[in-house]
Amino acid sequence: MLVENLAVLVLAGFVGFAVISKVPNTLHTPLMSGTNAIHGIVLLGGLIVAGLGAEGVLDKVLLVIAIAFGTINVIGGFLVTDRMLGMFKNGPKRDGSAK
Amino acid sequence: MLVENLAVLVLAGFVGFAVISKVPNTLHTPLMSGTNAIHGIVLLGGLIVAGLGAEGVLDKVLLVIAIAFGTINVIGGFLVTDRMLGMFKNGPKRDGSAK
Amino acid sequence: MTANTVVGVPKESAAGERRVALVPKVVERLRARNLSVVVEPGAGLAALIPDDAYVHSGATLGDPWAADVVVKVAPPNETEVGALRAGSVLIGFLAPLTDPGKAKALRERGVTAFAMESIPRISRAQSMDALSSQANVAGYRAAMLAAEHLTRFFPMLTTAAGTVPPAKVLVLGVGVAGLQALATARRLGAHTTGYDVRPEVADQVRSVGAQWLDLGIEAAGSGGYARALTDAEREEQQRQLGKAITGFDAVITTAQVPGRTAPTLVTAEAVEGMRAGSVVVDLAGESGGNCELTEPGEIVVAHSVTVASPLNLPATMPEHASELYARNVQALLELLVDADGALSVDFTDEVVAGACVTKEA
Amino acid sequence: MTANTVVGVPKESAAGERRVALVPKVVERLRARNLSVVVEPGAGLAALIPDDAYVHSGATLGDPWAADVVVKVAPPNETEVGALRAGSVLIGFLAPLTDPGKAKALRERGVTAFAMESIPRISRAQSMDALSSQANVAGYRAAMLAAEHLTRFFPMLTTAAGTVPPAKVLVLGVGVAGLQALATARRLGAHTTGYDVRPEVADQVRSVGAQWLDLGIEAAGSGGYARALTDAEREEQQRQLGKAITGFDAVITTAQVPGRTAPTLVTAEAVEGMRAGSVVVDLAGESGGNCELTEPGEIVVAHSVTVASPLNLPATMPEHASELYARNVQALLELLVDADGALSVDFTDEVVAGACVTKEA
Amino acid sequence: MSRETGIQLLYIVAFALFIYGLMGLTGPRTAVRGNWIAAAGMGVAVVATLLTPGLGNWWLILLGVAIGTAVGVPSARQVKMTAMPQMVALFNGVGGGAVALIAWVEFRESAGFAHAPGHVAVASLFSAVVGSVSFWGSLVAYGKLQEVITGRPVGIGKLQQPLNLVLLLVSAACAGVIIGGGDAEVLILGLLLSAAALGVMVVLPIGGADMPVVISLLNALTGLSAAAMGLALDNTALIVAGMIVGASGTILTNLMAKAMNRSIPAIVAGGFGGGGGAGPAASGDQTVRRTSASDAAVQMAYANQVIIVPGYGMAVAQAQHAVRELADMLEARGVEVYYAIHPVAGRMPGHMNVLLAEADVPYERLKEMEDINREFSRTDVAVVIGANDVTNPAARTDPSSPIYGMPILNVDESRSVIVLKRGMAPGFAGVDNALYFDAKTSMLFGDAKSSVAEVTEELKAL
Amino acid sequence: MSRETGIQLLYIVAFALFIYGLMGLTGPRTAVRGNWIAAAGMGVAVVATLLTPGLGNWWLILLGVAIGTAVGVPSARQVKMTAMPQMVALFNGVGGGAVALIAWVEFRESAGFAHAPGHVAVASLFSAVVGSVSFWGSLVAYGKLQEVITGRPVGIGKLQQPLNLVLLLVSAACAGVIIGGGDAEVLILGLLLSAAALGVMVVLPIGGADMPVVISLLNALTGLSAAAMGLALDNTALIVAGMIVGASGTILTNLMAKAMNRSIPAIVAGGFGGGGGAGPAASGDQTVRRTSASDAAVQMAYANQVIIVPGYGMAVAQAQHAVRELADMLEARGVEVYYAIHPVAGRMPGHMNVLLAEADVPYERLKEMEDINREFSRTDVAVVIGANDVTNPAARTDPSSPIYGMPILNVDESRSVIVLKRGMAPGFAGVDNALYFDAKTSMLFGDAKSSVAEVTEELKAL
Ligand SMILES: NC(=O)c1ccc[n+]([C@@H]2O[C@H](COP(=O)([O-])OP(=O)(O)OC[C@H]3O[C@@H](n4cnc5c(N)ncnc54)[C@H](OP(=O)(O)O)[C@@H]3O)[C@@H](O)[C@H]2O)c1
Ligand SMILES: NC(=O)c1ccc[n+]([C@@H]2O[C@H](COP(=O)([O-])OP(=O)(O)OC[C@H]3O[C@@H](n4cnc5c(N)ncnc54)[C@H](OP(=O)(O)O)[C@@H]3O)[C@@H](O)[C@H]2O)c1
Ligand SMILES: NC(=O)c1ccc[n+]([C@@H]2O[C@H](COP(=O)([O-])OP(=O)(O)OC[C@H]3O[C@@H](n4cnc5c(N)ncnc54)[C@H](O)[C@@H]3O)[C@@H](O)[C@H]2O)c1
Ligand SMILES: NC(=O)c1ccc[n+]([C@@H]2O[C@H](COP(=O)([O-])OP(=O)(O)OC[C@H]3O[C@@H](n4cnc5c(N)ncnc54)[C@H](O)[C@@H]3O)[C@@H](O)[C@H]2O)c1
Repeated sequence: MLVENLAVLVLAGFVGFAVISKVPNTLHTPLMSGTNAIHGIVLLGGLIVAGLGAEGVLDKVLLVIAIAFGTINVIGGFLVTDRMLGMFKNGPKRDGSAK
Repeated sequence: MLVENLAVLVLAGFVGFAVISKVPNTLHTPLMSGTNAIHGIVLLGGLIVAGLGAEGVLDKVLLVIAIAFGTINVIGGFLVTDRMLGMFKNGPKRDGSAK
Repeated sequence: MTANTVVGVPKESAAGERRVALVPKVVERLRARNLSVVVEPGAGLAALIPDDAYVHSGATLGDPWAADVVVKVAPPNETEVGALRAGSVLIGFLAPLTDPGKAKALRERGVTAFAMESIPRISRAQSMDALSSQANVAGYRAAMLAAEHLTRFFPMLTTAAGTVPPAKVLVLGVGVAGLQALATARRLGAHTTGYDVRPEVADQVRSVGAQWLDLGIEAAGSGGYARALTDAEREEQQRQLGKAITGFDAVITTAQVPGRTAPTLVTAEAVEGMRAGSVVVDLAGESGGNCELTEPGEIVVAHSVTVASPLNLPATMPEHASELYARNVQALLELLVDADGALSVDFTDEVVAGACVTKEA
Repeated sequence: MTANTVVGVPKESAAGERRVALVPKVVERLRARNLSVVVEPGAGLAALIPDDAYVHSGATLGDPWAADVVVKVAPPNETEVGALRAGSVLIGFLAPLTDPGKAKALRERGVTAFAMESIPRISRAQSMDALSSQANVAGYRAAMLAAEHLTRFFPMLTTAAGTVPPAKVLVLGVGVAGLQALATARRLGAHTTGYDVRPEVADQVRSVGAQWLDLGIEAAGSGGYARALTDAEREEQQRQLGKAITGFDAVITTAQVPGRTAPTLVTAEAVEGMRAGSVVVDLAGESGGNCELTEPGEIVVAHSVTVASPLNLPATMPEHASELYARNVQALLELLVDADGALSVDFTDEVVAGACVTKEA
Repeated sequence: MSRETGIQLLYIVAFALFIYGLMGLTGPRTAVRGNWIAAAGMGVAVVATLLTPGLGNWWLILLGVAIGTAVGVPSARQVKMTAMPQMVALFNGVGGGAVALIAWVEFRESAGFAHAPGHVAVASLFSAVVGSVSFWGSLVAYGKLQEVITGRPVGIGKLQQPLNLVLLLVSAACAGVIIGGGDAEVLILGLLLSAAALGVMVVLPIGGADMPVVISLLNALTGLSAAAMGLALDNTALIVAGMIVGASGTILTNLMAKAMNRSIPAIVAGGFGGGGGAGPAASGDQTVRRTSASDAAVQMAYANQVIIVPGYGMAVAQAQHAVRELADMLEARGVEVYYAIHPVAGRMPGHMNVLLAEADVPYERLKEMEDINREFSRTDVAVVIGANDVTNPAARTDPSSPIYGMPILNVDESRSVIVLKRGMAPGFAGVDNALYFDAKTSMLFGDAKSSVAEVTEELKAL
Repeated sequence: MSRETGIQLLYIVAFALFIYGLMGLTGPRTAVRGNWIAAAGMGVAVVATLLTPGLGNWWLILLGVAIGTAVGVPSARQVKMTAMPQMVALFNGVGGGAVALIAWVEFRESAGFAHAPGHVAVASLFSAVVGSVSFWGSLVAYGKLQEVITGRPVGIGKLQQPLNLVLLLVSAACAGVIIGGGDAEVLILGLLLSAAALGVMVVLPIGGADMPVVISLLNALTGLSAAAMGLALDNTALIVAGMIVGASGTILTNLMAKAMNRSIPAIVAGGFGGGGGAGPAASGDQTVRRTSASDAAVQMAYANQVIIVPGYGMAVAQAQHAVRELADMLEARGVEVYYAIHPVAGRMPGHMNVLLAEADVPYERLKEMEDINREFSRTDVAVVIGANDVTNPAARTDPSSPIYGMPILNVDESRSVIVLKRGMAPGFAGVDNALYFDAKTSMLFGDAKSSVAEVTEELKAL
């Protein structure tokens, strides 16, 4: 199981590496924001740990915070990225007309 | 197990896709030859099936052929690719001197 | 014919003719082909080539008229025809189409004469094509002349004292000279436009960065030349050109149809329509001119427009014009002699046959 | 001073002066500034500007000498000084450094005179800088002149009759005129090189695609001008230039030091070293010339080298030269009048103070 | 198909969507769509997780999600454009915080990973350390950018590095003891706190100008911690997503650092100053904004109208052909391009005309000063190529300046200005140019010819 | 760490090497190294497999490997460069064959996959079908290229498509019955044979010119079959390697088809002809070789000396600035570039000089005919840009030609020639140019200006 997961890990690393090869500087910030939103996936960890049983009050409180954090990361991340990218759309409005 | 393998499969597909994005035409043939050599990995299948027990004579014969085929694919593939790429090396001999 | 043919280079006698038929560099090459060269003292002076330079390159100074082959630039005058030895060979511009009398005189004198302008314009003979080489010089000089007489700048200049727009230059008749004029004017920064009746010229005009003026009249003739226009076509052309010309600062005309008087492209009315200070340079003066107001060889100012019709522009740049002409002559000479330098003329050769205007009987 | 100042434009009287101090376009602008303009009949003719054009732009024809402000190009001759109204203003080139007598005569006449050449060369006054605008014309014409007198092509041309190498052009003294000469020669296809004693010029020379000839002599003066060289420097310069010049087909010289005779850069010996058919164009003729063989205003041929020293090149392109000059004059005039068009001269203004050579007592 | 298998398949779908979305994010054309594709992937992943058999504590989950949504949506919606970077830092930080908290809870629930396989403990503790560093580091970064904390580097000098090392060793030691069997809560708390201190200590000494790189680095770290958590929880979606972010984030950090002429080790070592990416010769305390060829390219590519202002520097660099090529490329994209020719640009009358004619620029594109000055306010980008004095607003505003009174090109009226020159040297008149310190001006330093060529190349890649 | 785990880790190392090697293969600089890195990965994978606990039948394995080596090494070493493509086809074919054979053996050993999980049977049978198609298809491709079989399309017309469909259905049906529980050997044989017939039938109707695309497609298929086998055998290395080849091979096939102006469906449908990528107007039966901008770029980039031969077409296209830029780029890479100026190139004396001077080409780079003609034999690439008559060897060899006797530029003496023109139209003299049909000439069709620009762009990407 661990080994299979390692295979997945390595492959995912290559994917990340191969995808971001050369991006224009202007996209650096939105791209950072986008990847930031993706690692909001930690929310899943919160869900699983909480869903499969958290007993103590402290644990519950911590988990609620963790889940809230994760949610903020996910939702906020995608929204902010979208807004950033919106700025680009204003520019190339005549994009269709250009060749 | 199957599902983990599927994850690996999908990721590997993305890697293949992301790596070969834009290659000069001149490298098409060596690249084809190189990937050709890589799928010579089927040799492993032959080794496993043979090594973990083949009983009938026919099976044995078939497996020897399969292993031979796989070996030809691997060795021939890499050698031919190297020879093809050798043709490129003749050209850029002054590459060091260029900026 | 004797081995080691002697080539004579006389001093040109025509007024304003500063060219010379051979230059020292070419003399050297002819010497290497086993030809002797006799140069009349002072032959190169007008082209600023001292006699020394000829001697240095292996020529001797002496009487060129006694030579086996006499090479000239301008057609020989009567005295010169008389000076030619019977049985000798003459090479030069001979104006066979416009001055047939000359050919007759030469024939009577017993001279074999080759006219540079009659060399067929085929690929193989391009190195002998003196019409092209001299038209090229003329085109360059024509553009310079237009720039000189224009009271305005050719290039656009944005300066603290205001912006000067680029001059608009129109070339009518875009053969070799016209193309070079377009290219030179554009180099100087002018906004250039070309016009011709041969439709294939459109691409050539664009190929020197100029615009093509399309009047919808096509009149391609044979051999890459234009044909004469019909009366109706001519009228239509003049009318349309008259309108178009108004907008230009300089008009350079080079339109010619071999053996005919030049077509009138720029009417007096059209000149009147031009802005004061504009210029017309008419290269077709020799055959009557493309402009109604042209007085061949003169510079006239009418309605504040300068109409210049220089007659022998190549002669105003004698050194290179002579050098290019000499190379043309050399190429022809090499066709006429064998490896030992003896004359051996093959009259079945397309080029030789085309160039020959009279043959020793 | 009365409102609606009248500006008078006389016909230029100097020999060969084809420029005129105001052109119709500028007359219009002055009219918009509430100035009246009186033009002497025929004032624009030499520049091919008909009287009609002036009238059309709002000027009246009449006696310009009665005007409040008289604008000229060349310095007034004695008669003209006499024709000036006492208390009037004169604007034009007045040669204050080389002809101080003129200023005296004007002062005696009671005229306030502004010399175009004395306007300080500061950023704000660039639009009045007639030295620059006319030097620009001169540089352009100088390059054309060199091309005209050279017996060779400027551009490189590979043709069926052989290849012609590009002409090599050297410009000595690279101020405004020199830079424009370099740029124009290069446009025509020449291989260009520049030389000056001010080291900052090296970059400027390169900025018009020319090469920099470095002789290691630096002599930057004040105000962007060069200082005069010491004797030792001069000798060294002449020696080195003499060697360098040999390789050039055309040399254009523009070296000047304000208020002094022009330095000799091209010795007779250097000219002798040049190839036959080469050209020297000396723009410093007015202050004695940069070439030892220069005869100001003349074209001399020595050792088969043409040495031309045109005296008033801008006048050879009268229309644009006048237009640019008129714009300079307009900018100065606008500084001298108030919004109503009344004269209101602020002698504390740096530009006004600099330009003023005499003031009505 | 079992429910488990179904969940796993959904996870595969989810990460495939992440990757596909991320591919989209690397190009300006597909970025918006890419972002939403990735978001869809996230939706799939969350749904899949909620399908996990035996999931309980729903009110807990709901509460967390509700709080998160309530906080996240409005803050993302309302944040000002200029405050985006610190927002990203904050979002990244809470992500790291979540990881750290989850690891903590896991520790508590499993009695110090008593019965879990070794790799689970290692992975969990790794995620705890990295998550905590990320959380606190991001908070500091946020504070700096929001100017709650000073933007200038704050450090303790030479002791910084040893201190950081000690903090790292403390957390590693805690982890070691836990893996070795320790289950005292103080261990995990010690680990989290020392990691927190480390995060603060590493980021504090870094100047505000370098913050974007730091945030990107912390982002990559949070990704890695997510991947580690995935290993601990045996969750493919977490592994893949975390690792992709870890890998791509690392590359991205590198690219960003390179674009800013910084090296990551140098940044992390805290050697850099607080100036906002100051130019080579910021005059006085004013700072100029540098830009890169690729940013300049994007700016021009998405403009409606670009005005090129050539000057003496273009002539010196003989960049006229390169400039023409750039303009052609822009025009091919539908951008309107004009050349503003100042009457005294260069060093001789008509200097720019001669050069631009040589490069065959059509006459119609050349505009005189009076005509073009009306256009600047309608122009998205003014590209000043080796011009200086002719764009200097001091000519309008400063009567003491030697160029006062000279008419100039009003480039400062355009929406943004990119200035190409080699350094901060003055022009012919020898005076400083306030234009360079204008907020909407960015400088692309270098020889004009090579800078223009670089921009052109970047344009082609867009 | 158990041996199993060790093996798995080695597999991970192996495919990481494959991927890393493949990344290298995509650039000319790193390709050779990339190939050997991938080969090293293969070595690791083989070693890992041989470590599998309980592996036996060593002599069988040894025999197979020995035979394979004995056959593979010499054939790879000795094959002529020109026969490389068919060699690749052959190697690909045997790979596919191996897969098919293994699936067959597995069928026999497991009594028709009686006790294996469903997905193992599915994957195995898929690999069997694809492997068989690949094997036989590759053999046909080999035969066509080696000219054992005719290069021209061989087909049965309209019935082709239905027949292929029937064959596909037959193998699918066999597979279905096997999965449903069938274990008769005839089933697997039927499957293999119908797949074999399918492979033959699909490739036979395709013309020789399209073979490279077909081989690439079969290559991708073999990759997929390897991945399927990996699923069946639960072998990560096989899955990853096979899938990478499958995916990258698909993209590559697409790229190749695009470069040749073909569509894959059209090729597979067998609609295309046998001409070797004929130009738009091959005169008579002679064929010309087309090239692409990127190939031209690679050719020039790796040359020592390039001679540019401009002609009237360059003037018409006003491509002088673009040509200058291309030359600059080549020179920056250390390539020696000259311009060969023919005395009558263009339409007026000095036509090329005027244009090249406008583009600011240094005079030293312009060479006259006599000087440059000595250079061609030492030149790697002559780039003919819109010139025609001045390069026509008929001027030397054909006394009946109107240009006979005109001195020409001996471009045909250089090692290779790239001709840029719009089509096959003749020049001023109106005669055909044998240069275009020369084996070492390749044609880049299109307007000279855009072609040159494309080549420049490709050069930058190298
Ligand atoms: N046109 C005329 O007739 C004339 C005549 C004489 C004087 N002037 C004066 O010249 C000035 C002209 O203004 P301008 O704006 O054109 O030029 P400028 O003010 O002189 O500025 C030119 C700028 O270009 C930069 N530069 C130089 N070489 C460069 C290169 N290779 N690459 C990139 N940048 C380079 C320099 O900055 P870096 O060193 O930092 O790169 C410099 O600041 C005015 O002050 C005008 O009054 C004009
Ligand atoms: N130099 C002179 O003084 C002079 C004067 C008159 C005649 N000539 C004659 O002109 C000829 C010159 O030879 P050359 O080799 O320079 O030219 P050429 O033989 O006329 O050939 C030019 C070629 O350029 C191609 N072309 C045209 N436009 C193009 C474009 N936009 N892009 C790409 N290719 C284009 C044409 O083929 P596609 O249409 O297929 O593209 C044509 O085959 C000689 O025969 C010479 O004798 C020369
Ligand atoms: N084959 C070769 O190698 C070769 C060599 C040199 C020239 N040529 C060709 O020969 C041709 C003639 O060149 P040229 O310079 O001797 O020509 P030219 O001097 O006889 O005439 C000049 C131009 O005037 C034009 N013209 C004539 N009548 C006109 C009218 N009514 N209106 C407008 N234009 C009119 C002609 O079309 C021609 O272009 C050109 O096409 C040239 O390309 C071919
Ligand atoms: N500030 C402005 O806006 C402005 C406007 C116009 C001109 N200028 C500057 O004024 C300066 C003078 O220009 P100009 O054209 O009036 O100069 P000029 O006519 O006085 O002199 C011409 C050139 O000759 C050079 N020279 C003098 N002695 C020499 C010698 N012995 N050898 C070689 N060269 C010698 C000078 O350096 C100068 O470059 C230039 O630098 C120009 O850029 C400035």
